Amino acid sequence: MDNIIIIAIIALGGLGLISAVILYFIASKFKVFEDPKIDEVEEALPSANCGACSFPGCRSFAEATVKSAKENKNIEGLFCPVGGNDVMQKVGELLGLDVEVQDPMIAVIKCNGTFNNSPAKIKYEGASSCAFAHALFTGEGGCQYGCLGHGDCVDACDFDAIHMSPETGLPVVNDKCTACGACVEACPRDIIELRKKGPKYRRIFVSCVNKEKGGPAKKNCSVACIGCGKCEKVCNFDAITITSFLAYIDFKKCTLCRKCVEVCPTDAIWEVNFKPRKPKPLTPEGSVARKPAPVRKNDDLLVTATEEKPEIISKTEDNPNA
Amino acid sequence: MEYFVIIISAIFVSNIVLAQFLGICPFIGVSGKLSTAIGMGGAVMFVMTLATMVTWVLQYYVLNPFGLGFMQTIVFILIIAALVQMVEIILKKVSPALYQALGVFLPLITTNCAVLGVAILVIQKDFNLLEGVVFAISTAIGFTLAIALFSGIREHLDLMEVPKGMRGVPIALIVAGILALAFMGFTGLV
Amino acid sequence: MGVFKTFVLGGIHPEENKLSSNAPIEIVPVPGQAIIPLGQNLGAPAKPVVKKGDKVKTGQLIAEAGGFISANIHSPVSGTVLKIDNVVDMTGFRRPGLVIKTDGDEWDENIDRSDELVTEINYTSQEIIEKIKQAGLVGMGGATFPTYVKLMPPPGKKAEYVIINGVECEPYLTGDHRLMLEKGPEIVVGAKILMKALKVDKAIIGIESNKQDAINLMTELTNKEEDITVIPLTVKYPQGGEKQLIKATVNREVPSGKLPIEVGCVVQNVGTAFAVYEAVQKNKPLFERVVTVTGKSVKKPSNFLARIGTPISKLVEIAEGMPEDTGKVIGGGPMMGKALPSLEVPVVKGSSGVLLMRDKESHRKPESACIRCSKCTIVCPMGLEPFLLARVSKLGRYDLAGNEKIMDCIECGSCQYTCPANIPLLDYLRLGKNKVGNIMRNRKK
Amino acid sequence: MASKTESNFKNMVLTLFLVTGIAALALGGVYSLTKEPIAIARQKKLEAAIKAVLPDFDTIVKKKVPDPDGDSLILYNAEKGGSPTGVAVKTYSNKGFGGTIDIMVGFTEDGTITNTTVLSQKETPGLGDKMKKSKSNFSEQFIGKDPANFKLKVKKDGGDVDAITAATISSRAFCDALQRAYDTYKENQDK
Amino acid sequence: MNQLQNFTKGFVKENPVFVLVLGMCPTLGVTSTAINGLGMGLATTFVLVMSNIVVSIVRNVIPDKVRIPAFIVIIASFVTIVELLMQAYTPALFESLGIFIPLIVVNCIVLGRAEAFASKNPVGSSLIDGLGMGLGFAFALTLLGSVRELLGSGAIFGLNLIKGDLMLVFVLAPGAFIALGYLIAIMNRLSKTS
Amino acid sequence: MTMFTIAGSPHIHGDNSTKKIMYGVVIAMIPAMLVSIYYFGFNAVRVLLLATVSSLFFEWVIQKYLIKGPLTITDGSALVTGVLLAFNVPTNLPGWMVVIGALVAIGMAKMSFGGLGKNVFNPALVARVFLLISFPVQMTSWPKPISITKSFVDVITGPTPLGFIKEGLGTGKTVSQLQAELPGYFDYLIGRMGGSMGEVSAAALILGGIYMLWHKIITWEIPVSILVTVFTFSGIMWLINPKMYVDPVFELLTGGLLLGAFFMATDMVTSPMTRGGQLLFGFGIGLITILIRIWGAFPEGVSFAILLMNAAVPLINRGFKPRRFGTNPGVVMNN
Repeated sequence: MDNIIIIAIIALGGLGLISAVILYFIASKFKVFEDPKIDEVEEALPSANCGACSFPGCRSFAEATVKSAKENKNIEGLFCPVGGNDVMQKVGELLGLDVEVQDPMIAVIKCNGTFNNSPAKIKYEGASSCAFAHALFTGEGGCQYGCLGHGDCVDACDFDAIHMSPETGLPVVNDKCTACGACVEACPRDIIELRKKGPKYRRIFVSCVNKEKGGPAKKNCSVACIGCGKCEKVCNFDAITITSFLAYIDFKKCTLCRKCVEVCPTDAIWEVNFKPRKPKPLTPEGSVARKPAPVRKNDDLLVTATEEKPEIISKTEDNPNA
Repeated sequence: MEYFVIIISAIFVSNIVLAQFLGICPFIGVSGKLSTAIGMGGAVMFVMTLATMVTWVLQYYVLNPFGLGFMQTIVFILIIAALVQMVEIILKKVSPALYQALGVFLPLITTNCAVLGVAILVIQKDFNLLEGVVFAISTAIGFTLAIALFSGIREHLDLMEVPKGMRGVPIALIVAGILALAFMGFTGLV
Repeated sequence: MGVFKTFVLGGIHPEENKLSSNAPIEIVPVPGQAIIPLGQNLGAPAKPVVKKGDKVKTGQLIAEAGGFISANIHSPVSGTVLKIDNVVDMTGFRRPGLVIKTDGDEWDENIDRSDELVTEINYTSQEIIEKIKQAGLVGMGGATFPTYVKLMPPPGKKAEYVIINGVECEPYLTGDHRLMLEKGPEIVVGAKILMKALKVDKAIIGIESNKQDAINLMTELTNKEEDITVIPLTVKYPQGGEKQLIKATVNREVPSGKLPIEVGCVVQNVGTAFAVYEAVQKNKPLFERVVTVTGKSVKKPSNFLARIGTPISKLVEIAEGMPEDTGKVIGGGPMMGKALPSLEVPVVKGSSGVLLMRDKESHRKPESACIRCSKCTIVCPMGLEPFLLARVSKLGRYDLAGNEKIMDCIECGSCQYTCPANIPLLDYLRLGKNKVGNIMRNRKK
Repeated sequence: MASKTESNFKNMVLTLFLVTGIAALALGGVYSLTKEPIAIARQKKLEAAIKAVLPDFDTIVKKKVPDPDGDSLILYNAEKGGSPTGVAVKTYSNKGFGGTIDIMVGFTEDGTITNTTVLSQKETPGLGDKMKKSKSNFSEQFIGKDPANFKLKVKKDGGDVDAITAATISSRAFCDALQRAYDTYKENQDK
Repeated sequence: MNQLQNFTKGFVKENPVFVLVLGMCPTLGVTSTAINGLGMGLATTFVLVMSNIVVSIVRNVIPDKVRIPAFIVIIASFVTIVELLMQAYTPALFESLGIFIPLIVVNCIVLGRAEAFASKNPVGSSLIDGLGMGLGFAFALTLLGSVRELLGSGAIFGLNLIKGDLMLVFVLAPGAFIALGYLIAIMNRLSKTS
Repeated sequence: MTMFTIAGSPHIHGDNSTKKIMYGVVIAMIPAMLVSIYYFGFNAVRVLLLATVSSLFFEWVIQKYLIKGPLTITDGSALVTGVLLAFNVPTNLPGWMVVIGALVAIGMAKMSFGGLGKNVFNPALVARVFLLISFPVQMTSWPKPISITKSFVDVITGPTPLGFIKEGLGTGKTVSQLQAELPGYFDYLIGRMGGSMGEVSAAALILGGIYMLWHKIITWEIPVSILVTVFTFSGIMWLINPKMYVDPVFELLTGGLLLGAFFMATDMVTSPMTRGGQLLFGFGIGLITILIRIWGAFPEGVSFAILLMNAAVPLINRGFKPRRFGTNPGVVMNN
C-alpha cells in the first residue's frame, strides 16, 4: 500500500499517543477530588431544582446528603419532598443507609368561603396578589382569615397541582401535589396545611381558620368554625383541640371515625374520599339547610351534586384508587 | 490596514454568529444571563486564540509537509478537545476563581463549532500566524458582542410575557434574525 | 409664580381640589360610644390598663405603650369601658380595642381647658420629651410614628433643624391649612418647644404656595422670632414627604435606608406641633384631632375637630350626609389614603381626612401593556424605576427588586398616578417591598 | 453487560493509540482510493469551464503569467489540430460585494471575448449572483465584444456595460475581472 | 422500547432540530436551498449511523476517562471519509456545503447520540437510533431548506414554482433565523395539539 | 346599598393614556403626510392606506386568533406603525410588498414578542429593513416628486440625494460637482427630492417633532443627540476633505435622518429609559449612521443604526439608572 497510510498512522497515532500521555499526567497532577457519589445521588433526585428541601438546588442537596452520610452516618433531616420516600429510599441505598419512612402528605385548603358561603360586601380593584390584598383589607367577603382568591398558591406551585376554581373562587389541589410546601409558604393567611394523604386518600379536617368568636365569624361566612367545641367533646381520641375559637384536628391522632363531621353545626369539618353514607345520617345542615355543596374531586374538575343522587352528600371526593 | 480590515470584518461585517452561522448552540444556549454570556465570550476567546495558534503550527509544520491535508478535520478536533480538557483541568487546580467564571463553559466549547470553524477558516484564508491570531481574537470579540447584546435582550424578554408558542427558542431565533438584519447594515464597510 | 423652593427629582401636580379650605374647624359633639383600636401608631400596639366596667374620664390613660416604638392611648370620652375585645379598625380588620360608653364629658383634672396662649416654656428638654411621651403623641400627618422617639436622636447624631411640615401636598385635605390659620400662635409655640426638646436653634416652617393666607399669617407670627423661618414652596406632590421636604427646604438628601436625623433634621407636622403645644403647656393628651371631610359630591365639605373613636359615619352626617353616588371612601388623601370598607370605622390618631369619592371617579381604568414611556421613572421622587420594580415584584424576582432599591420607595403613588397604561404600579411595589422586607429581616436573624 | 475496561494509564494510552491508529489506517485507505476521483473531478470541472468559453479544441497548454497587480493569472492556450483556437484566462476580481470573484474568460486570437463563466463567487443571492449564466443574461452582453472598442465599465461610470439592477458593485467587479483578463492576455499574446 | 419507536422518535418527539434544538449551525448555515439541506442531512445521517455502530461495538473496551476523545476520533474519521467521498463524487454539493462538512464533527447530535445512546446500547438499537435521528435531522433540514428556497427564490429543489420578485432575505442569514424560529413555533404548536 | 370599592392608593389618576400618546404621534405625522400627498399624489394615499389598514388588520387577526388575548387595536399603536411603515417606503412600491411589510412589522417585530410594549425592535424599521434586503430593486427606486397638479403622468424614478452622491463618488466625481446636479437645501426643506414617502420634507418633520416635544410625547435627548452627533462627525469629515465628504447640513436634511430622529428612534418601547441612556443611544445612532453612510454599502444608514441601537437598549438600561435620591447629600453639615 501507499506509504501515505503509514505516514498517516504514524502522525495521527503519535498525536493520539502524545495527547493521551499529556492528558494523563496533567489529570493526575492537577487532580481535584470530588466524590462520585454526589453525581449518583444527583441523578437519583428529581432535578426539579425547586428548593423545597431548603437547598438551592438538587446538586447542593446531593452534596449535603453525601457529606452528612459520610460524617454522621445518616441523612436525618434531609428530605426531598418532591421525590418523596421512593427517591429517599434510592438515595439511602446509594449511600448505604436506611431512610425513615414518612407518611405521604398533601396540601389541604382550609377555607370554604365560596362566593355563596361568604358573599362579597366590598369590591376590590388592583393587583391580583393575595399578599398585597392581605395587607390592604380583609377580603371581599369580609373574613379577615379566609381565602382571598388571587391565587398566590397557584403561582407558587411548580407542579401544576393547584388551580383556582372559577365557581367557588377557592383553590383546588389535585393529585400532582408533592407536598413541597411552596403554597403553604405563599399563602399570606396560612390557610394551606400539609396533612397526611391518609389511607385511600381519606382525610378529615377543619376547613376553616377563622379565630373569631362565633358571632363575628358567622357574620362573614356561613360555614365558619365557631369554636363551639362539639367536635372536641365527641372525639374519643383527643385528636381535636380548640384554640381561640378554632378547632384543629391532629392528623396523627385522628382515626377517621367521622363522628366530628356529624356533630359540626356549621359543616366546617370536611371528610373527603369516604364512601357515601347511607341517607340516614344526613344531618339537616348538611343537605337540607343549603344547596348541596360542590363535590371536591381529586382532579380539578368540579362536579355539583344533583338532587337525583342523594347518596353523594356534601363534601365527598371520588376515590382515585377505586 | 490589513489587520484593521480583518478586525472590522470579523467583528461586524461577517459576524461569526449572525452572518456565518457558527457557534449558534452556545449563542442560543448560554445567553440567558449577561454575566454567563460574558463568561462564555471570555472562555471562547481564550480557547479560540490558543487553538488557532496550535492548529496553525500543526497545519504548516506537520500536515502540509507530509501531505496529510486530508486529515485536517480529525487532527484539529483532536487537538481542540485535548486542549480544552487540559485547560479545564489546569484551571480547576490553579485558579478556582477563574474556573468558576470561565471553566464551567469549557466543556461546551469542545463542541462549539466556532472554534473548529475559525481554525479551519484561518487555513482556508491563507492567513499567516499573526493574522490568524488577530482573526481569532476579533472573531471571538464579534461572538462576545453578539451574545452580550443577545443576552441583554433575553434578560429583558424574561420580564415580559412572550406568547406561549414563541417563548424560549423561537423568540430567541426571531431576535437573532432581526439582529442579523441590522448587522447587514455593516455590509460593505471593508 | 415666584421662584419658590422645591425638591429636585420627580414629582407631580395633581388637581388640588381643596374644597374645604374656607371651612373653619368645627367641633364635633362627643359620640355616644367611642371605639378605640389599640394599634393606632406605627410600631407595637398599646396595652390596655383598664378593665371592662371601669369608669374613665376624658383624657385618662386607658392603654400604655406596648414597646419602645409605641404610644399611650387616652380615653377620648368619659364613661364606662363597655368591652375589651376585637373591634373594627380603619382597614376593616377586627383587632384588639376598647369600646367606651359615653356618659357626659368629664375631663381629667390635670388638663388646662382654658384658651389662653401660654408662650413661656418652663420645662427642660427631658421633661418636654417625657410629657410628649405621656400624652401619647404620634405624627399627625398620617404616618403615626411616635413623636417622642423622633425627639431622641441616637447617640452621635445631632439635630440642626426642626422642620415644621405645613405642606399638605395631598389634594382635598385642608386640616393643616385650617389649623395654621386658626391656631397659628400655638403652632409657633409648639415649634419652639420642639426646638428646646431637641436643643436646636433653627426651625423652618415649610408651606406650599397654594396656601398664601397661611404663609402670610405664619410669616407675620414669626417676624419677631429670628430662629424660625417660613419657607414658601412650589406646589408639587409629594413635597410633604419627609425626605422631599428636607431636600426642598435645606437642600440635603437623606441617604438610602437612613432617617432624617442623618442629615440633622427632624420633621414634624403642624398638627403634631399643635398637639405638642397642648400636651406640654396644657397637659392635654392626644385624644382629638382635625379631620377633613370632603369630596366633590359632599354637600358641605368641612374641617372637624373630632374625638378619637368617633365613627366616621357621624362626621359624614354632620357634613350633610353621604352623597348617593359615593363609590369609595378614603381615610386620608387621595394619593396615600386607605380605602375604607365602610363608614363604621372610628377616627384614629392618624386620620387626617375622609374623602368620599363619586362612583365614576372611584374605579381604576383598565390596565394595558407597559409602553416603557419612562414617565413613572421621571416622576419618581426617589429616583427609582417603578415599571421595573413592579414587573419584577409581579414575577416574584425579589432579589432583583432588592438590588434595585425597592425599599427606598416612599409609596407616594406618583408613578401610578402618571402611568398612561393604568398599571397598578404601587400595588406591586408594595407587594415587593413587603416581601423584600421580610427576606431582609429573615436574613438578619 | 461485560465489564468495562479500567481507566488506568496503560489502558488509556493504549486505547487512544489504537483508536487513532485504526482511524488513520481507515482514512489513509479512503484517501488513497478517492485521490484519483477527486483529481479527476477537479480536472473535469476545469475542462468544463474552458469548454464553456472556447470553441472546440483538442489540446490545452497551461501557462502562468503575471497580471498588472503583481499577482498572476493562468492562461490556457487551446489548440485544435496544432492551430490555436483561442485562449481561456482564469481571472479574478477583489472588488466584489462579498469578496473575491473567479471568472473564466475565453478570447479569440484577436482579443474578442468568446464567452465567460463564473467559477466562484460570494455575491448576494438574487442580486449579484445574477452574473451567473443560470440566473440572468447579464453575461451574454459580453459575447463577441472586443474590449478594445467595448468599454468594460458600467454605463453609470461611462462604459458600455448594462449593470445588473441594484447590483452595480457586482457588475463593476465583473468588468474589473474581465479587464484584468484582457490586459494580461494582450500583454502575453506575443510571448 | 421497541425498535420502531426507536426509529421514529427522531422525526417528531425528539426531533434534533425542532425539539432538542441541536446542531443549529449547519441547520441555519446550509439550508438556503432544499437540496443543500437534504445533502447535509444525509451526510450527517451517514456519520451518525456509522459512528453509532462503531461506538456501540467498542463501548466496553474504551476506558471511561478517554471515552470522549476516542469517540471524537471515531466521529472525525467518518466525517473525513464523507468529506473525501463527496469531494470525489459530488463536487458541486461539496462546494456549496463548504466548511459545514468538516463541522459535522462538532455537531452536538452526533456526539450526543454516541454518548447518550450508542455507548449504552447494543449495535442493532444504536444503528436504528442513529438512522432515526439522522433522518429526522435530514427531514428538518430539507423542510427548512424548502421553506427558505420557496420564500426566497420561488423554487423547491431548484424547481421554479413562483415567478417574480421574492423575499431575498430568506436566502440570507436573517431569513434563516426567522424561518427556523417560526418553524419551531409551529412545531411546538402542532405537537401540543396532537 | 352601594358596594364600596377597595383599592390601594393612589385613588386618583392623571389624564395620561396610551391612546393619547399614540394619537399624538399620528397628529404629529400629518404635516409630513400632507407634503407627501402633495408631491406623490395618489400613490402616497395608496401606500398610506394599504400600510395602515393591513397593519390594523394583522394586529386584529393575530390578537384574536393566535394570541387570544384582549383586543387592543384601538390603542393607536398599530396605526402609528402603519403610518411609519408607509413613511419608510417609496410611494411606487407594489402594493403586495407594502402588505408584506405590514405583516413583518406587526406579526414578526411586534406580536411575536407579545404585542405592544414588549417588542425589542421598532416594528416599522424591522419591516423597512426586511423589505430593503428582500426587494432591493423596488426599495431603492424612488419616484421623483411632482406636485399634485401634474400627477397621474408617468412616474419618473431616480435615486435619493445621498444615493446619488454615493454612486457619483464611485465614479470619481467630487461632491461639489455632484451637488450641482442636485436640488438645493430649500428643496430638501419643503420636500422636493426623491426619497421614501415620509422622509422628503425636513420642514414638515421638524414641525411634527416640535409638536411632540411640546406635548411631551417625546423628550429632547434622543433627537438632539442624534442630530448633534451626525452634524459633528460629518462636519469633521467634511473639513478634512470637502471633495469626498458631503457637508453636515446636507447630511442632516437628507436620507430620512429627521424622520428617524424624531419619529423612529424616539419610540418609547424601544429606546432607553433615562436621560443618560437616551443621550448614549442617540450618540450611537448618529455614529453608526455616519459610519454606514460614508463607508458602508448602503447610502442611508439611519434604519440600521436605530435597529442596532435598539438591540443595545437592554444593556444601556442596565448601565444607566436614574439618579437615586440620597446619592447627593447636598450641603455639607456646618458644624
